[in-house]
Amino acid sequence: MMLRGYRAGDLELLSGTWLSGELLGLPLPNWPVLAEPATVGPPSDETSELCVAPGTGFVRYCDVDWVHRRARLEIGVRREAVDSAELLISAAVAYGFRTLSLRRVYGWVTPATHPPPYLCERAGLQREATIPSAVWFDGRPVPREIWAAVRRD
Amino acid sequence: MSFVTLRHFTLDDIAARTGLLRETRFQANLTDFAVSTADDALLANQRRTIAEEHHVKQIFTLCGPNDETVGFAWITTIDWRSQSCELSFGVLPKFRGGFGITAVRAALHYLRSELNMQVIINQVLDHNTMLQSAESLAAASRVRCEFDSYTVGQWRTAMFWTDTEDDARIQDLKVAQRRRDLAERIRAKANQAS
Amino acid sequence: MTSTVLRAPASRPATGAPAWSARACSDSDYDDVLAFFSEPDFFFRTAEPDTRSEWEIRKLVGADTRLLLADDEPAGLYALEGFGGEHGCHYQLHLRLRAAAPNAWWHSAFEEIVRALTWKKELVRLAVQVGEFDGRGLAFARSLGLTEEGTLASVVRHGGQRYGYVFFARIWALTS
Amino acid sequence: MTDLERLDPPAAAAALRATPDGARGFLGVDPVTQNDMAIAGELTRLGAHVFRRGQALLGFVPNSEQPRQATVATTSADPDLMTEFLTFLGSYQRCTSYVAMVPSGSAAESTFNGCGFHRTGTLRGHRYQTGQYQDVHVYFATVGDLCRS
Repeated sequence: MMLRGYRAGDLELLSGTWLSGELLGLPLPNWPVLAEPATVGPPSDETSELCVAPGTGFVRYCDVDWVHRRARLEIGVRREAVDSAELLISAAVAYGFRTLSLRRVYGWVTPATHPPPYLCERAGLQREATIPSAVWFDGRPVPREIWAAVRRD
Repeated sequence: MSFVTLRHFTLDDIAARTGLLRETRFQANLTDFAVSTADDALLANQRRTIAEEHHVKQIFTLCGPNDETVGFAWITTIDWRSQSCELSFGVLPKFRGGFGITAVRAALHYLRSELNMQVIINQVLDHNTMLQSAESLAAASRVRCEFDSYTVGQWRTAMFWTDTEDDARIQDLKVAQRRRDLAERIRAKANQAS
Repeated sequence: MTSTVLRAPASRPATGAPAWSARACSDSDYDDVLAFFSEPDFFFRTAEPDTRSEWEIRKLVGADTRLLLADDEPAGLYALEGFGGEHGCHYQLHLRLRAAAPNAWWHSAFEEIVRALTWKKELVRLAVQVGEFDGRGLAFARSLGLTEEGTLASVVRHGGQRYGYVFFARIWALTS
Repeated sequence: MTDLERLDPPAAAAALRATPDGARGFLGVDPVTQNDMAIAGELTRLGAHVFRRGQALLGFVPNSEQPRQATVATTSADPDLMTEFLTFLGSYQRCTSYVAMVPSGSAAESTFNGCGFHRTGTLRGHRYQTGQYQDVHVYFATVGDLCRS
């Protein structure tokens, strides 16, 4: 899957009905009609890097730390492109390691959103930690997991 | 060879570094822009570097054994993604001759073990043999740029080379080997004496 | 001093060369500029052009870059960056044409840029740095007969590998 | 817990730098690789609050996705001091749970174990320091887990 640099014309890819900050930003069912969609700001400085897969979604590396060679990864997938989510997350990890030459890519996964379990594993991510009541979701605090891929070199 | 440590450059260090930037030997060797730059501009530049430019430029103060300032080091052309940067430094006049090599080694060690840099770019103007003889400079340099700059009345040729990880390992091995040889000689002398 | 005195080129550009013109990049030019950077080898001040986002491209272009037009069609970018003190007359040239531009255009663009620069300013040293991964850039620099001053090894990553930058320059005889 | 002195970001940065080695990784900042202005900027960006109590520094960052939870840090190995700080957060921030990101092998591990936190995971090679990548352990406690000081 080809990732390319963000252009102003890609703005509408940056918002959708996924849980904000999530590693696997998949559109969630029964999003309250009056609830704001999650939105991600366009890239504007060195603290984050964002690339786009046209028609599918975006991959975003936030809290990029060049000393520790790590970044927190978020992806956002369009409703029509959910079946490309696996390609997008794998492309995101590969881009982080190969082009940004990061050593570690990690992110939040919220089990209460029922993400497909194999998606992260297939992209080389492993669960490292669980933090109870770490995010408010659908009326209550729910646990959040930290998944990560570490480059073997 | 005395011990040199690095700490971050602060507002209180600006006066000492400004003095160095204005010192003729320094200007001949690195750059003489300071001559034509007013005090407040030099002050403002260095303040901005401390406050806002961590991503593109960082300055460090080199301290001698009892923490007195012996000079400054700074990194520019920082490519965080490629883990490479250019290292420049200047030793204060009264400390020249004693601290050069140790200061470079302390700076290189810090860049690798704390800032996670892997490739360090060195630039020296060819007449500047403060640290290395002309021969070793010629041997180390990989790029030779004629008419690179005109400082204190002369055209200068700039020499560039990079220190990579394995250069560092080789360097460390050499230092370790010299220590072992030294220890060996001391032991041998001690055995003769006893 | 190994300088070759640059003869003023013929007044009419060599045959096959387009009519060159240039202007600062205005907002209306940015669609073309962004299109350039979507080409994977448009190495203009970056080793990873096609994944740079819009804000970063605007920063790379900055105020000193000019849009090059061939027969009024956007063809590439160039910038002349002063190095060291003004009295050193040392400039670094960043020149990039889009992939579709014929190789010959690089030559005539370079000649016109130098002619414009030396029209109003003394030039002593003009430097060009090309990544070892940039086949097209290396071919252009070598075909110009610039002096190859060496390679600064392993300083940049591209496509997961480490490469060096090759330094080229041309020196002008001191006239003043 | 009245003698907690609140430090604004510049003062916090200076205090962290003055702490002998206790401050590397405190709420994610590092006085060795960041100068005071960079630390103050980072603390502000995080929305962090830093306090001084005697020689010790204590800090917290509210979890914007779940404000009843805070990430906490300390430069002291004294668990009772941390327990007092968490009680303070309970009453002034209505915190009901706490998270700590503790570099593997650092003194703070015993502090958090000592006041009722338990480890819920390890971030592999999360930090680079003195030439090596080191793991960071994730510690967690609810207000109920805290030992009665």
